[in-house]
Amino acid sequence: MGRYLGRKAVLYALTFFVAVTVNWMIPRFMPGDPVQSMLGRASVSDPQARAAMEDHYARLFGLDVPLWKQYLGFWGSLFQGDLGTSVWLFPTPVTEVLLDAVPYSLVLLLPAILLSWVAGNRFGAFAARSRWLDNTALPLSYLLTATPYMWLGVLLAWGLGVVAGWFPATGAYSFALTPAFTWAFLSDAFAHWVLPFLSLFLVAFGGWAIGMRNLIIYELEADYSAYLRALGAPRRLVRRYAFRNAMLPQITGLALQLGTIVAGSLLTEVVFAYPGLGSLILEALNNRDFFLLQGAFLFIVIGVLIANLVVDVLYVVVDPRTRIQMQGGA
Amino acid sequence: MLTLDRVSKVYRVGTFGTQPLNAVRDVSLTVPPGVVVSLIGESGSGKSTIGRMVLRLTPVTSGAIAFDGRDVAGLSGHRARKGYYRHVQGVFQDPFSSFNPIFPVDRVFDMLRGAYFPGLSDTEWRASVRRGTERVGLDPGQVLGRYPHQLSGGQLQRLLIARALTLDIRLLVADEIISMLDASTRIDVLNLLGDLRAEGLGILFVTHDLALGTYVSDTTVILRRGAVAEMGPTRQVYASPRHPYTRGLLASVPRMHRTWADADAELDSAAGPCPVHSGPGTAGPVEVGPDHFVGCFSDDACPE
Amino acid sequence: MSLDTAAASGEGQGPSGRRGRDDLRFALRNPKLLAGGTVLAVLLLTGLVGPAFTGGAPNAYVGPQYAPPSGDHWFGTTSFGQDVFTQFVHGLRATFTVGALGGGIAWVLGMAVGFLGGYRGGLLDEFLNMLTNIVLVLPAMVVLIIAAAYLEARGLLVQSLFIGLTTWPWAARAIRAQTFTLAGREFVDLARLSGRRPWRIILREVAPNMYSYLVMSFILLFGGAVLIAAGLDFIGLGPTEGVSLGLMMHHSVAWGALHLGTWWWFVPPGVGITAVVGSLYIANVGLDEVFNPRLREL
Amino acid sequence: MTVEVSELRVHYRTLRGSVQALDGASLEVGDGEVMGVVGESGCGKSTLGKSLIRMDGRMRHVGGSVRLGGEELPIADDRAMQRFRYHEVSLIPQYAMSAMNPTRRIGRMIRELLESRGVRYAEVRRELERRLELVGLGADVLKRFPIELSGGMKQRVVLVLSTLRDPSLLIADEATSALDVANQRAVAEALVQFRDRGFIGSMLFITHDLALVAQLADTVTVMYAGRSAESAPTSELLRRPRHPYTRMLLSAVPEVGTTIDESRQEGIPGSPPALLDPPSGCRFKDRCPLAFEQCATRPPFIEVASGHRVACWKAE
Amino acid sequence: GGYPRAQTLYTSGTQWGPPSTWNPLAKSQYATGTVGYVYEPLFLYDPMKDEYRPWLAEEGEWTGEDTYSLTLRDGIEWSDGEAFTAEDVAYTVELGQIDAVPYSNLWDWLEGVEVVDERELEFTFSEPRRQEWANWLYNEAIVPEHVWSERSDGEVVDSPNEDPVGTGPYAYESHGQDRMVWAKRDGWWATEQLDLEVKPEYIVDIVNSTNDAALTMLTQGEIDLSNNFLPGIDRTLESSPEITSYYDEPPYMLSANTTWLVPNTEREPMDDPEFRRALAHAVDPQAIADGPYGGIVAPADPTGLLPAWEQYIDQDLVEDQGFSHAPEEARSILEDAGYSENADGMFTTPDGDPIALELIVPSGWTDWMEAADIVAESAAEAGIDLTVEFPDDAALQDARATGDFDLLFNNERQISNTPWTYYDYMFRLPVQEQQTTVNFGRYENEEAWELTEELARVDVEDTERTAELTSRLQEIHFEEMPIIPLWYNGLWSQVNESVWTNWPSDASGTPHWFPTTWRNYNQMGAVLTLTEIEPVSG
Ligand SMILES: Nc1ncnc2c1ncn2[C@@H]1O[C@H](COP(=O)(O)OP(=O)(O)OP(=O)(O)O)[C@@H](O)[C@H]1O
Ligand SMILES: Nc1ncnc2c1ncn2[C@@H]1O[C@H](COP(=O)(O)OP(=O)(O)OP(=O)(O)O)[C@@H](O)[C@H]1O
Ligand SMILES: [Mg+2]
Ligand SMILES: [Mg+2]
Repeated sequence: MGRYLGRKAVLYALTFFVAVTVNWMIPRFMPGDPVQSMLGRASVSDPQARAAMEDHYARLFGLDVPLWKQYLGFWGSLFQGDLGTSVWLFPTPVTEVLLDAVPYSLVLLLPAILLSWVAGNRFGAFAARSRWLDNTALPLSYLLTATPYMWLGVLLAWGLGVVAGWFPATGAYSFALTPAFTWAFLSDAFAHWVLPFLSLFLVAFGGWAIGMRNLIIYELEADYSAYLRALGAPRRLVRRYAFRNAMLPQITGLALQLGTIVAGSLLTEVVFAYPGLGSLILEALNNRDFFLLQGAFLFIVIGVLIANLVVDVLYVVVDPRTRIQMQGGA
Repeated sequence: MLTLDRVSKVYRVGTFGTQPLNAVRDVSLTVPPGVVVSLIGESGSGKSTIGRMVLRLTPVTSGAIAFDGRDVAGLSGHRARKGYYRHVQGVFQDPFSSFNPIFPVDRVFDMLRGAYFPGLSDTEWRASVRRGTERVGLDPGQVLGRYPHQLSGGQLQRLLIARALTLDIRLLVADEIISMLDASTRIDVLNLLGDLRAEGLGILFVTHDLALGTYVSDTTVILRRGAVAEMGPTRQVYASPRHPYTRGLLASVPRMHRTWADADAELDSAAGPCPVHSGPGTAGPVEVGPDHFVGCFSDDACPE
Repeated sequence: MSLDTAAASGEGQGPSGRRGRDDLRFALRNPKLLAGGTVLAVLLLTGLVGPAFTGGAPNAYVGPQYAPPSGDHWFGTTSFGQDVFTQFVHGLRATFTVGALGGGIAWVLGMAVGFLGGYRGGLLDEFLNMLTNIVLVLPAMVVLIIAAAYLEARGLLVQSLFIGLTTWPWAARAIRAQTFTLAGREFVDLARLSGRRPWRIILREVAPNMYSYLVMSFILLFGGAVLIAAGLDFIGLGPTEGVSLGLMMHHSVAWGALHLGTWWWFVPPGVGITAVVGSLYIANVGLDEVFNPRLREL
Repeated sequence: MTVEVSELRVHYRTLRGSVQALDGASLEVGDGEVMGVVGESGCGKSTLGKSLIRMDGRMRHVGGSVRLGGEELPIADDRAMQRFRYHEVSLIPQYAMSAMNPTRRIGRMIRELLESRGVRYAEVRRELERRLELVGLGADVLKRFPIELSGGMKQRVVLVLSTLRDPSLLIADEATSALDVANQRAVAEALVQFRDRGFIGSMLFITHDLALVAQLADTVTVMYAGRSAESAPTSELLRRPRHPYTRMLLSAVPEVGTTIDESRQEGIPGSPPALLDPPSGCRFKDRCPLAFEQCATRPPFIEVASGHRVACWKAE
Repeated sequence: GGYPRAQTLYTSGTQWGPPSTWNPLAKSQYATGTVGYVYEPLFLYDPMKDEYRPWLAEEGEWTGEDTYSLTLRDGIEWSDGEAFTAEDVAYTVELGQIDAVPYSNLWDWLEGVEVVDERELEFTFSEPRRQEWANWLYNEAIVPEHVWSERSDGEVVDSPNEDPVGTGPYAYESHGQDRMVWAKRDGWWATEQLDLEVKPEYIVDIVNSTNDAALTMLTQGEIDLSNNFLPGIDRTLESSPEITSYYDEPPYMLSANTTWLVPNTEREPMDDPEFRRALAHAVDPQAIADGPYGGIVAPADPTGLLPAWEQYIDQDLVEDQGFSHAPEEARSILEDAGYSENADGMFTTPDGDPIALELIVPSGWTDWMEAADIVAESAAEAGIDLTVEFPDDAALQDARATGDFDLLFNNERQISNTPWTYYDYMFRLPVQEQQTTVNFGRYENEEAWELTEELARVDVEDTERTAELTSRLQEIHFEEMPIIPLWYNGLWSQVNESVWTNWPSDASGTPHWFPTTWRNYNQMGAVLTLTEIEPVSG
C-alpha cells in the first residue's frame, strides 16, 4: 500500500512539476504584457508619466530579470505560498484573491460532484433494472451528458430565472444582505445557489448514470452474480453486490472526471455570475492578469491532484483487490 | 541441435520492476533432431517461459541457448532472426487465440509468404500451402479460406503445425498445444507430432498432463518452480521416479484403471534421500542412472 | 461520460462469434444506433450542404433585428439582424470540423501512445504511461483556457490542435490496455515468429482486432472535442473569426438574449451541440451493444 | 434422493435459430450416488447442469422432465425453482476462481447469502467451520477476501459453501478442471468424502476427463450432441463400453506410461454435428464406423444390462 | 445586518473585479467612488455648463504669467477628525515627484509649490500649461498628509490604503467578492457649507460579471443605476417605463468619448492624406449606430469633438470641409489623387500596386467587431479593399504600440475640460518606438503639435483663443485626416426608478449632472447626482 501510494505520489509530484512549468511558460512565451494591460485602464494619458509607471510595475512584478531567474524565483515563492500579486486586483496578493473566491466554487462544486455521483449511480443502477426504464432513462442521460454545461445553465437561467422568476439568475447572494448566519441570508444564498448547482448537477448526473448502468450490467453478468443466483440468492442481494462492485470503477471515474467537472463549473459560474474561480479566471484572462491566472490554474491543479490522491487512497481502502495485491499477496 | 546451458530467467515485477521473480533457474537440456523432449510441471513452473526463450520471444537473463552451436540470443537484426525462425517455430496452447479472429485462417500462411517466399508465384504458393495442409491430415478445401471460429480446435492446431512445416523447420516448440483440445482430437495431434518426430523433427513439448507427456516423448523434464526436478528418458522417469515431487505428481494423476489409493501405495515404496545432498553436493541435478538426472529435493525433503 | 465504462465494456471481444456479418445484422436492428446515426447524418448533411443553400455570409445583416422565427428567417434573427439559421448551419459545420479535427488529433495521438506503450512495454511504456497520467490529471479545459487566452490568432485549426493535444490521454490509456492484452495473444507471437516487423504487427494484427473499440474512442473524443470547443467559444476564447455554435451562444448571452427573451438566438446552438454530441453518444451505445455480445440481449 | 432426468430438451435462443443443446438427455442417479457426465466439448453437459438449477435468459425448456425424489422440478419456472435452489439442488461451478464477490470477505458473503435464503448464520457457523476443516481450511479463511486464496482453496471454499445446506443433488460442473493434479485430487476426494458423510445426496460430476470420472464416480453417463449415449456403472462402462462413441472415446485416452511407439491410439474422425440444425436420427452416425440404414431413425436409450443403458441400434 | 432597500443605492458598471484598493493614486484599480465619495478634488468641472465649481478649494487664480494661487475652504475636516490644510494639498502635489505616481509629468512644467498659510498656496510654473493645470486641479484627489507621509515612495503608489481617510460624504463600510459598500458619513463639509446632502445611506456598487447579468439585475430592480454597456437596452427603454436614461429617445445616452478609425500613417497608402480623406468619406457611421448599436450611439461630428465641446466646433469649416458617408465622393477623391480602379472596381495606388488593408479589432469586442464589418463593407463600396481581423486584445495592443497595423479603432480619450486632451491625442509628438497612449497612427505634423502645445497654455477662461486654436486644428484635421471620427460612445447610463427617482435627464426640472459612477466622472460632478436623487418611498 505504501509503495502504491508512493508511486502515485511520485506521479502527482511530477504532474505538479509539469503543471507549474507549463503554467509558468505559457504567459511568458505568448503575446501580451500584463503591465501594459494594467496601465491600459489607468487613464494616464501622458506618455512619459506612463513610461515611468511601466518601469515601476515591471520591477514590482519581477519581470525585469532574466527568464531563468524568474522561473527559479517562481518556484521559490511558490513554496512560500506566494503566488505573486494580482495585476488586475493590484495590490492584492493572488493567494488572497483566490482564497476569497474558492469558497464559492467549493460550495458549488462539492455538492454537485458528490450528489451527482451518488444520485447518478443510484439512478443508473435503477435504470439497468428493466428494459423499458433502460430505453427511456438511458437516452435521456446521454442527452444530459451531451449538453454543454453553460447552455444548460443558460436555459435554466432563462426558464427558471428570467421567465418563471423562481430563482435569482445571478450572483451568490442578494446585494441587500451581508453574509451572516441568519436564516434570511442562508435561504437567500441557497436560492442563488440552486440554478448553478442544478446545471452542474444535471450534466454530471447523466454521465454517472450511464457509467453505472453499463458497469452494473457488466457486474450482473459476472461469475459471482451467476453463482449467487444459482444458489437462489434474491435479486436484491445480487444487485447490491453488483452495485457495490460497480461503484469501484466509478470511484476512479470520479477522479478522472474531476477536471471536466471543474471546467464545467467555471463555465457555469460565468453564466450565473457566481463569484467563484470561474468568474475569476475569466476576468483574469480579460485583464491579462497572468499571476492570477497562474495562481488559479495551480489552485485547480492542486485541488484536482489532492482529490485524485484522496480518491486513490479511498480506492485502496474500499477495493480489497488493490490492497491485497499491493501487500504482495496472491 | 538445441542446447540450453544453465538458462535462467528473472522477470522484474512490482513497482518499477523492483521485485525479481525467478521463473526459470539454471535449466540445462538438449533437444537433438528426431527427439521429443517434454517439459512437464504445474502451472507457473516456467515451462512456457523456456519455450518463449527458445523462440526468442523473451530474452534470456543468464545462461545460453544455442541452436546448432550458434548462440540464439546473439542473433541481432531482423535478418538473423528471420533466418532463425526459418528453422525453429512454435505452436501455442490456445488454437483460437493463435489466429487473428477477424481474418481467414490462411493468413497465418500468408504472413510467412511475405517474409520468406517473396519470389513464389501465386500458384506455387497455393500449392505449397495445400501440401502443408495435407501433410497434417487436413482437407485443404475444407479448411482454407475459412474463419478460425468455423474450425475446430484440433483443425486449428494442425493448421498451425502445417504453417510451421511450410518452412524447413528442424525444431518445433509445442507449448501445451493439446490442453485445450477434446480427448478425441488430442490424440490425433499427438499422433501427428509422433509422425513428425519420425521424420527427424526435434520437438520441445510443453505440457502439464503427465499422461500425454509420456505418449510421445523420448525425454521427460519435470520442472518445479523453474528448476529441473527430474530429467531422464521418459520410460525411466515414469517407471522409477526418484524426486518426491515427481512421485507426488504421478500419484495424483487420475488413471482410468488404477485408483489414487493404489497409486499412493505403489509409489511410496520407491522413496530415498535427496541425491544432491546425499551425493556430491553440487548445485545442479545429479545423475542417478543413465541420462537420468534428479535435482535437489529442495524445501520439503531437503535441508539445503 | 464515463470512460472506464467504455474500457470495461470494450474488452469483451472474444475470438468467438461470427463477427462481421453478425455485427451488421445487429447494427441494423439496433434502435439506438439507428436513431443516433440518423440524427447525426441529418445534422452532418445540414452542416455540409446547408451553407450552400442559405447563401450569404453567416454574419451578414440580412433582416430586421430581433425577429422571431418565421418563414423568412426560420430560426429568427439576432439583435443585429443576422439570420440565426444561416449562422446555425455554418456553426454546425464548424462544430463538425472541430470534432473531427480535435477528436482526430487526439485519436491519432492516443493510438500512437497507446499502441507503442502497450506493444513495446518496458521502460518506454513506463515513460509513456507517466506522460499519459500527467496529462490525464491536468484539467484539459483549464489548460486550454490558459493557452487559448494567450494565443494571438485563434482559429478552428489551432483550437482543434490544442484540444487534440490535451484530450488524448484517456484514449491512450484505454488503447494501451487493449493493446497490452492483444499483444499477449498468441497470434501476435505467431506474427513475430513469421518475421514481421513491430509496426506491421501493430497495424495489421493488433489494431484490426480493436476496430470497434477504436471507433468508439473516436466517437467519444469527437464528442469531447465538440463540448470543449463550445466551452472555450462560450467564454470568448473561440475562433476569432467565423461562426461556431459556441460563439453563437457567447454572442447571444453577451448581447442580452437571455434577458430580452430572444430565445431563438441561444436555443438552437445549444440544441445543435447537444444533438450532435448526444446522438454520437447514443449511437456509441448502439455500437457498443452491437460489438459487445454481453450487452446484446439485455 | 434419486434424480431422474428423462428426455430433457433445452434449447438456446439465438438470432440464427435455436441451438438444440440438450435434445433428449436422460439419466438416473440413485440416492447417494455420484454420476460422472462426460462427452466432447459442446455436447450439452453444462447445459444439463444449468437446466437442473437455473436456466439463464436464453435457455428454453422445450420438453422432458426432471424429478427429484419423485417430485417434479419446475425447471422452467424460475420463481418456483427458487425454493429448491441451494437447499435441494446446489452447484459447484467451473468458475470457482471468480465465483465469490471479490470485494466481500468470504465469511460475510456467506452470511449474507445464507440470511437472504432465510438461514441464520449463527446456527450454521459451527458446521461451516467444521466442514472447512474437513477440506483442510482454517476458520480464518472466512475473514479473508477471495483474492487472498489460491485457486485450490477457493475451489474448496466454494465446495463447502455450496453444500452447506446438505443438498439432495449437487451439480459439479468441471469443478476441478482449472486445478493442477494435486489440487484436483484433493477436491475430488473431498467431494467423495462429503457424499460419504451424507452432506450431499446425489451428485452429477460433469467433466471431460474420463480418468477422473473413473476415480470417483459410481456411474457414468456419456453424452453426445445433446443426448445421452450411454449410461452405466463406472467399472462396467470402462470395461464393457457398448456404444461405439464410448468405445472410441476411451481408446483415444492414453494411459500414463503408454507411448506412441508401443500402442498408437486413434481419435474419433470428424467432429460433432452443429446443434443449430442437427441431423435426424442417430447423431453419431456420420462418424460411426458401424452406421447403417437404421441409424436414420433415432435409437432409443434402452437398458441393455442392469443399470446399463445405451442409445445405439448396434448395441446388444 | 442588511442594507434597507429604500435607503440604499445599487450601482454597477465601473468595478470589474473585487475591490482591491482604495488608493486614489491607483487610477486603474481603485474601488468605485474612492475618488468622489471619499477623496475629493479641489474643483469639480461641470462639462454640461463648462464650468469649474470650487470644491475643496474656495478659489484659484493666475496671479502672474507663471504663478497660480489657491485658496482652500475653511472648516473642512478629514474623516478622522484632523483638519484639512494647505499642507495636504502641497503634499499631494509633491507626490508627483515620485515616478510611479500617475501625474508625475506635472513636475515637468511645475516648478514649485509653496504653502502660504493654512489655507493658501502658491504655485510657480516653469511652463504655464493652464489648460492642463485646470485639468489637474479637478481631476486629482487630495490625500491627507498626516496619514500618507508615513508611507514609503513605493507604498504611496502600491498600498491598497485599506482604511481610506477622506473628506467626502461616504466612508468605507465593507466589501466582498462582488460588491463594494459605502456608508454615508456624518459631518461632510458640503452639507454645512453648500447645503448639499447625499441621499443614499448606503451605496452598494456591484462588481460586474457580465453586462448580461447587469441587464437582468437592472430590470429586476436589483440595480438602480447601471453604467454598463447594455446592448439592446433601447428595447428595454422603450418597453419598461421604470427604466430610463438621460434622453428618452435615441441615442438615449450622453456621449462620453469618440471612436475613431485610426490609419497607420507610416504605411502606404495611409501615408497619403488624400487617401485618408477618401477613407473618411467611405465609412458609414450611421449604419454602425443603427446596426450593432441599435441607435444607442450617435454618429460623430466630422471633427470628432464631443457634444460637450460643441462651442469649439467650427461649423463653417465643417460645412465646408467636413465629410459624410459618400462613396462617390471617396472615389472621386481617389481618382483625383491618381489612384486608379482595377478590373474588379478596386483602387490601386498611383504606382499601380494593389491596395489591401486590414482593420484590426480585439476579438470578443462584439460591438466593435460588428462595426468593423460595416466599415469593411462601406470601404468596399468605395473601391477600397479592406478586410477585418480580430486578433486577441493583447496582440492588438502590441501591434498598436509598435505601429504594426494598417487600421484600427480607438477611443482612448474621454470627455474633459478642454479639447486640448483631444488634440493632444491626435497630434502628440515626438512619435516614439512605442506609442502607448496617444497618436497610434504615428502622424507627424510639427505645426499641429505646436498649436496643441499652445492650446495647453491658454487660460481656460479664454474661450476665444481656445476656439481660434481649435478651429485651426480642425482645419488641419480635415486636411490631413490623421484619425477619422466615427461615432460617439455613450456615457452608458440607465436607471431603474422604482427605488430612487429624480435622476438626471435632459428634461427640465431634473438635475443635469452626469449620471455615472465611472472613474474620473465624479470629478465632473457625477457625485452631485447623489445629492439630487429622491427615494420613492420617502
Ligand atoms: N511477462 C511476464 N512478466 C512477469 N512474470 C511472468 C511473465 N510471464 C510469466 N511470468 C511468471 O513466470 C512464472 C513462470 O511462468 P510460465 O508461463 O513460464 O509458467 P508455465 O509453467 O508455462 O505455467 P502454465 O502452466 O500456467 O502455462 C510464473 O510465475 C509467471 O507468473
Ligand atoms: N448462450 C448460448 N447461446 C447459444 N448457444 C449456446 C449457448 N451456450 C451454449 N451453447 C451451445 O450449446 C451447446 C452445448 O453447450 P454446453 O456448454 O452445454 O457444452 P459442454 O458440454 O458443457 O461443453 P464444454 O465441455 O466445452 O464445457 C454447444 O453447442 C454450445 O455452442
Ligand atoms: Mg504456460
Ligand atoms: Mg461446459
